[in-house]
Amino acid sequence: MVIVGGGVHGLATAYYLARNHGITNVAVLEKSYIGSGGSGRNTAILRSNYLTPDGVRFYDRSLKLYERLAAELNYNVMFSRRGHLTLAHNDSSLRTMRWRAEVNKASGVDSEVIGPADIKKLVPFMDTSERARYPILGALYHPPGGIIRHDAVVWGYARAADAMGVHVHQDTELTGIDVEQGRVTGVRTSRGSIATRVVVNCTAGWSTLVANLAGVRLPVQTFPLQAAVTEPVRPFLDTVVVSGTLHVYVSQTDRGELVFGASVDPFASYSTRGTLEFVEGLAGHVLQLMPSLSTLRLLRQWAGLCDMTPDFAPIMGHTEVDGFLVDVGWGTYGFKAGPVAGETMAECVATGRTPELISAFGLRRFADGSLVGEKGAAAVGH
Amino acid sequence: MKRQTRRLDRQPGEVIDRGSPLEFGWNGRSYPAYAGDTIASALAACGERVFSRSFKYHRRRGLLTASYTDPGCIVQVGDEPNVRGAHRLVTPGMDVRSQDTWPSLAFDVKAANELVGRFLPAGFYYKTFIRPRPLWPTYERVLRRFSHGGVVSPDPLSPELSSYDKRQVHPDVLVAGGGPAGMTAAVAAARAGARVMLVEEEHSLGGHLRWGDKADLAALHDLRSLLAASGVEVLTNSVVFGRYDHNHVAIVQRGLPHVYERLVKARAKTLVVSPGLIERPYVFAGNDVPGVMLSTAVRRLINLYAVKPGDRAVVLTANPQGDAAVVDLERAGVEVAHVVDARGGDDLVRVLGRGGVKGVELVGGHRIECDLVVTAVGWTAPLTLLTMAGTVAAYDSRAARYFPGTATLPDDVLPAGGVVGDGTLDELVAHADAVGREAARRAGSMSRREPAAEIPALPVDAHPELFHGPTHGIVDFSEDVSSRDLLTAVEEGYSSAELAKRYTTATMGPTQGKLESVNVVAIIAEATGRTISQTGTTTWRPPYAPVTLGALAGRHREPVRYSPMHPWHERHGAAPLVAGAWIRPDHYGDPAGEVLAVRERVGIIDVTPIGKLDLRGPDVPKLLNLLYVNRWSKLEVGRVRYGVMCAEDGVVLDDGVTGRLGDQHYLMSTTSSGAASVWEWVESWLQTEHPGWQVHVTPVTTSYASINVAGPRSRELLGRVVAEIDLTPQAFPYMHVRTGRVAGVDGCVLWRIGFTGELSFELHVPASYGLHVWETLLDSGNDLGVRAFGIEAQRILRLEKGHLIVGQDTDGLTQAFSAGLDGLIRLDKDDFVGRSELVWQAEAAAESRLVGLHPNDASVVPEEGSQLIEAGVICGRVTSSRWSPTLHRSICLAQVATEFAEPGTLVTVRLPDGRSVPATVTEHLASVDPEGARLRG
Amino acid sequence: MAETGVVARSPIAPAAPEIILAGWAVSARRSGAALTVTDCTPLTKVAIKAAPVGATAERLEVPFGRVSRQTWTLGDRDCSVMVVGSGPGEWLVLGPPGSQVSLIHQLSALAGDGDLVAVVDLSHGRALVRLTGSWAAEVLAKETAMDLGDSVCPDGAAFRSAVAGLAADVIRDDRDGTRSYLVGCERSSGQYLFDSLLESGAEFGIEVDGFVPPDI
Amino acid sequence: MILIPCPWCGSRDAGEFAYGGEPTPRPDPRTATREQWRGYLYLRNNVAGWTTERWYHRMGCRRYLTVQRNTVTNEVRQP
Ligand SMILES: Cc1cc2nc3c(=O)[nH]c(=O)nc-3n(C[C@H](O)[C@H](O)[C@H](O)COP(=O)(O)OP(=O)(O)OC[C@H]3O[C@@H](n4cnc5c(N)ncnc54)[C@H](O)[C@@H]3O)c2cc1C
Ligand SMILES: NC(=O)c1ccc[n+]([C@@H]2O[C@H](COP(=O)([O-])OP(=O)(O)OC[C@H]3O[C@@H](n4cnc5c(N)ncnc54)[C@H](O)[C@@H]3O)[C@@H](O)[C@H]2O)c1
Ligand SMILES: Cc1cc2nc3c(=O)[nH]c(=O)nc-3n(C[C@H](O)[C@H](O)[C@H](O)COP(=O)(O)O)c2cc1C
Ligand SMILES: [Zn+2]
Repeated sequence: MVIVGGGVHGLATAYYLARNHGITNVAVLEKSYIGSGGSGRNTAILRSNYLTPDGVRFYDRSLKLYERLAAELNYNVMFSRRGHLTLAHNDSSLRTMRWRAEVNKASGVDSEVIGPADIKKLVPFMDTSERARYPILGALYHPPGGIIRHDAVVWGYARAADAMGVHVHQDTELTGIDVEQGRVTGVRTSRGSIATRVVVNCTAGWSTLVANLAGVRLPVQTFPLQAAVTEPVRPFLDTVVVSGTLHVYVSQTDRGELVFGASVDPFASYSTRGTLEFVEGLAGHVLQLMPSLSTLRLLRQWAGLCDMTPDFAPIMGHTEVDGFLVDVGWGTYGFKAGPVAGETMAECVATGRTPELISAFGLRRFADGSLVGEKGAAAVGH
Repeated sequence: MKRQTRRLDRQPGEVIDRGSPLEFGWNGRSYPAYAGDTIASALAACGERVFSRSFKYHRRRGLLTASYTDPGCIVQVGDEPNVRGAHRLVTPGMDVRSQDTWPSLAFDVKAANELVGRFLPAGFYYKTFIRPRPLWPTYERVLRRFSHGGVVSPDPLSPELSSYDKRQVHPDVLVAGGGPAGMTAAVAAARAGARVMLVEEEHSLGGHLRWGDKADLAALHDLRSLLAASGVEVLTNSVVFGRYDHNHVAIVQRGLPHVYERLVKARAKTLVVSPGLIERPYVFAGNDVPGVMLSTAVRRLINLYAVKPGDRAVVLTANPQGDAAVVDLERAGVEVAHVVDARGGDDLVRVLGRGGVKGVELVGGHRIECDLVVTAVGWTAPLTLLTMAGTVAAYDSRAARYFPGTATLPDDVLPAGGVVGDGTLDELVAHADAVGREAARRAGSMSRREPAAEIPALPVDAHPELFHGPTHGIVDFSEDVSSRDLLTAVEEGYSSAELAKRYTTATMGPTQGKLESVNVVAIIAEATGRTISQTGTTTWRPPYAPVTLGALAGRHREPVRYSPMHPWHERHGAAPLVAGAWIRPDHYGDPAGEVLAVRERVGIIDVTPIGKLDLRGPDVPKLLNLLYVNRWSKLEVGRVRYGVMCAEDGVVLDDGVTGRLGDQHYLMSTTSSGAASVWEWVESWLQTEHPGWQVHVTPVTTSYASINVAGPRSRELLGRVVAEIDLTPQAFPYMHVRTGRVAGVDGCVLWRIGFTGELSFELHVPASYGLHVWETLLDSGNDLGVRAFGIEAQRILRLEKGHLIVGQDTDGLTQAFSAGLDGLIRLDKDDFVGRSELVWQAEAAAESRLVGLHPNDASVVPEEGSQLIEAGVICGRVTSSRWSPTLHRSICLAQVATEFAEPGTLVTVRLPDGRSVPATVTEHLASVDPEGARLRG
Repeated sequence: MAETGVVARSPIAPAAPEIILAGWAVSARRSGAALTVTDCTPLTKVAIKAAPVGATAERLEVPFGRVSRQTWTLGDRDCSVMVVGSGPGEWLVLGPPGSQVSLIHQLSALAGDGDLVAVVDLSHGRALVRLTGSWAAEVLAKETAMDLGDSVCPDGAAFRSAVAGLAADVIRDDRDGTRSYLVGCERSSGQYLFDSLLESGAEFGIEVDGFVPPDI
Repeated sequence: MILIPCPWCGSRDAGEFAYGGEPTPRPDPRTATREQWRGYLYLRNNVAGWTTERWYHRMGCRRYLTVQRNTVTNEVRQP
């Protein structure tokens, strides 16, 4: 079978197909280098404090898989459990934080709403004063959240899959999908054709282009999401901090640089060039949270492509074309889902059945009008 | 105090001002300097050679390039971390410290890392600390202590360090780089009539001419005079850090009197990119030992700063620049012990010495004692701005460097100078002159008939491909990545440039490839048996030079909005509530008292942020019918009606009342947060779906101060300030609108509505008189017990009344039936926005509903967001909850699964502290006056 | 209620000393600085909407993006009035304080036949600030991305764009050959706009100059 | 910041506009099937290349306008 996309989703799917189901006759096609998509560009935040019980269960499973991934792959993916703070600057986001905390607790996930004094203890640089333009009223604190070495995850899965016999083809672009009588029969690539009855689309920002090759339309729009790092400074920020109102999130890596992210660009595009207004807005917002960082220098900015769905939830499983499966719609939040998506997609491919854990995420839900409820917390992100 | 033992006699091109001596601090000791010195030149003049410790191994580092990109002299200046010591000018009293060295620069305990250096190869961390698993967090904590860089402090910065601003400019031609090429292009463009801005990163113009010979200095003098007469706006100590789409060019300007740094954003018609070339270090053993410098570094030190860089030098040269360095060194009195001419195949093997150069070993084992090793092995073209504009870097093996592939550049970007070729100064100037004229022509500032300037091709000199010697050395100085690390990466399969970069972190440090990227690619190419072209490069990305968050942010300001009554609120101790851009009174100290005042007497609240749209035209009813779920065709003049808007997916978008003021004149109100979006919503339906409809929409939200007068005595109060309007229930019933004079102010709109559930009147007063009317109401109602109430009291009042708040009691997926709006929705209308989905929702029956909820224990107020849980499954949540001062009990609204929505159903609320409490679904959403007798009174 | 006590207030707090002129509380401060900022909110502002091309547009004679100074008879006085082409099919008429009733009357009469015209008094809905001095463009260049150069924005030009993050109407209206701009925004953000201009003008020595009616 | 050519105001910073995306024709609500309606709600072409889209000049003339933009290069042109 063929998996399109050498990001964490494609590679994890290949890995679990081999490991859990003994299926190794798998080709992963990657048009560039592995991790060149969102998987190599994301801010590597892991958490499971979602809003819907479906979401919480799903991401919690992923976090559990991540926690033991290094040992399993024999590759240190440097999962760093830092604690994750989502700030609330107004009472409506505080209400959503409470809502999330309670749903999390009901599912056994550690989350709690904390006040400004506790926030200040966790992040001494934070301006928790009332005179801030957007005063901090509280935060959702999620101790299990953290960051990971994203590239290491990609490489670890690729090495392990490769060791079990999976073929990872870099610099190989999928250019066509042959469908006969509603069924996949093969694919064409920039380096030749492959006969196959199963194609799994794991191409995130490019997923509609690949789906179009199979004649499948996806409710996905591609938006750039930008990120940036500063020069390194001595450690001062342990926690991952997210502010939905200010559209910014920040963490400090073990190397000492701050990694920043924000919300997607204001208009759809396939450009990863990055914009000036992004870094301007980002800096303004970071300084509202931590005013004494004015002299810190931004070192690099970049962008990745995000496959946004109408309900901020992924699309996973079978499509109307037999043998054409999708694992897309990961938007701005899919890195953390890599392991569980790989595990469930592998099961889906291997058994032909849709695992319970992803039953809410089927493509049919849009035509059926049963969207996933994560949109309720849409402002919160990543 | 230290002495300037290595300061040379006056040099012809020196930039220091010997008439202005000063002192500054280095690691707590006082050092002399001259104005014009950089931190690095001043320290070097006093004989200092070590300025920092390296990233991984904490090896001592000295000057390498003596320019902004120097990785060896990154220092802490006061509260500012990571200052480029070879660029920043010293100022009197400046407090400079080396970064990240403990206990001192000379004795750094972390240098122990160097001893275990062989244990820190590429990918070290990925391969270790895996088992036993729980150890990684411990190692990580240790590792983080070894991270690099300066320190930031949580304390507020000094005022000088915290003032930034922005400026937007519109030059016809923007020139990035003020060497001979840039200066010439700028002059040529200006002479052709263009508005020109020239930006130079260094503190003065001239590029490499500044540290050149007599002829260079003479040429520079001429260029400066031409420029001075040209009307070009020149920014020095400023760097172009990005060229974004549509020629939006970002510059950070420093050294200004009023602000620390300024972000200059240029919308350039054409951009000339003339950044010159950056000299490339050579990779061989010991190439990072203090005392190993590039030829441009020694030339800069001698010619610009009159600093003698060493006493005895060995020079490796492959080009005229290296030869010129030999001449400069000799003139400065440095003994040139040996010149290794790479053009003849000679090479250096290794540097001897650890903390400083003690000698070099040549091919064949021959050793020479020296304290300075100079290399001149070639150039890197800084292509960031050009690749941002779309060019693909093309490697030319004959010249041993990359060039911009000009075919891929857009018309509005033109390269000039060293990035595109070599040649004599005259050739360079002729080329840049043509580029400047062409840039002006393309900017449209020349007459249209002017033909395109013929841009002569610059010659490209042959240069040997020299990247590394016979030994391994440091490739990325800021990241401490060696050529051996790159080989390891390739061996382990990380063999593309992009993967090897990420695996080793080469090019990921503060120099971002400006010094090391060509060497990285060359070494990978060699290791993989590919050519450099086949290997490709890593991606150049902005910013070209690091830029402070302060400069990017500018002055931190975001629009705020105040109501006309704001001064009163402030005077009366209102607790501010930030609601989007609005700053509103949350309460005046006693929300429960404010509630009771409304229930028992009369209160007034400032509701100015409520969105208001003035709608005029014959087709307004069609518009209302389309946008609201209820029916609007028969609204009579003088009446108002409540309406709810849905999106096309049936999700509740906004609500409000709309009143008919005249035959073709309506006033629509929206939620406060929906004011802007509803206006756009209305315009979009009018402009894109129904352009033929005759409606004019004018937003008048802040034209009016809006005041809600609520409570059983509100009529009485209003009666005292209204003259011509008959307020009796018969003349002015519930859900009607009147216009007239209030407190002497004409043009007021009054509507009788009741969000609070009380008899109430909403006044919309021409905003300039808002404060007057507000104060008049309070004065006139003193004896009635009138009181101002805030948002919090209003929230309680509306909750008692069971009125929903869109976005709180509904969320991003709540369709209208789930919001309990059954009575309002008119599916029998032909069409309205969202109707189709609501038809289907009605057929399927809503999955959840909004209900009233009373905890059985009246004293428990479950926090908003608390979940309803039955048999371990979540079946709803509390959307609103408060203590009701009116009923002396807790009251809630909740979204619950339809099977639990029947009045009287007992549900379980899980409180945040883990307790479960029973609660009962109430008959109505309203807990107070469900029949509405009070508000109709 | 004693109606004499009715005073109109701008959203911009008047710099001391405060006096009442033409029914408005304004600043009595006078500045001779080379760069000044004045709260002109008391001016009457009436918006007209009509078809971008049509009888009304023809009668108003001012195209979008341009300003015309005219003398209109309001009540029994000849008054200086500024007609601004503020949008496609949208005009803003500025008149002396308190002239809205007659302005609305005149403008309604101007409506072309068959044209749906809306005349809306925005006097209290908009804040209006004047920035005068040779550095005025430099100050505005900190706040707006618009090209303020003479070729794009000469005297008598008007545009609507983002200024200090607000949607603002900008009118270039030089005074005796000195650069001057009128900047209008939603009333509620008036103080914010005023403060922004003061801050941005600080390096040029900006000062507050009080409003003197009927100054237009 | 890219520039959006407003037919009324000229080229302006994209930040002055609200992005409206690909316009999708509204099906006749009386006859549309669920499938069609939800296609209208959720499906876009998401082209990598030239596309036609709607923008609203929020900070300027307050007009909805149509622009062609290349979603890869961000070049824009009037339709
Ligand atoms: C800046 C940024 C920050 C983010 N932050 C976070 C975060 O903190 N936490 C989080 O959980 N998520 C985050 N995300 C989202 C996350 O990165 C993605 O959801 C995730 O990486 C998707 O992984 P993937 O494997 O599905 O896709 P990708 O990693 O994008 O891989 C898709 C691959 O498909 C390849 N491809 C495309 N078309 C073809 C073709 N025709 N033939 C062959 N190959 C093809 C591409 O080259 C690409 O490598 C962020 C994203 C970005 C851009
Ligand atoms: N660079 C040298 O040391 C050197 C030495 C001898 C001869 N040459 C020759 O001289 C010619 C180079 O002349 P030139 O005018 O092209 O280059 P230059 O090196 O003389 O001047 C380029 C200037 O651009 C500045 N600059 C670079 N990037 C910038 C940015 N993003 N923003 C602001 N300023 C920036 C640099 O500080 C430098 O002053 C070439 O032909 C080269 O072979 C160069
Ligand atoms: C979590 C994270 C941390 C990063 N840290 C750095 C860094 O310290 N230095 C650096 O140059 N780039 C850093 N990058 C950015 C990468 O160099 C690169 O820009 C990004 O992967 C996108 O690839 P591209 O720029 O090649 O398109 C980081 C990226 C991520 C995702
Ligand atoms: Zn416009």
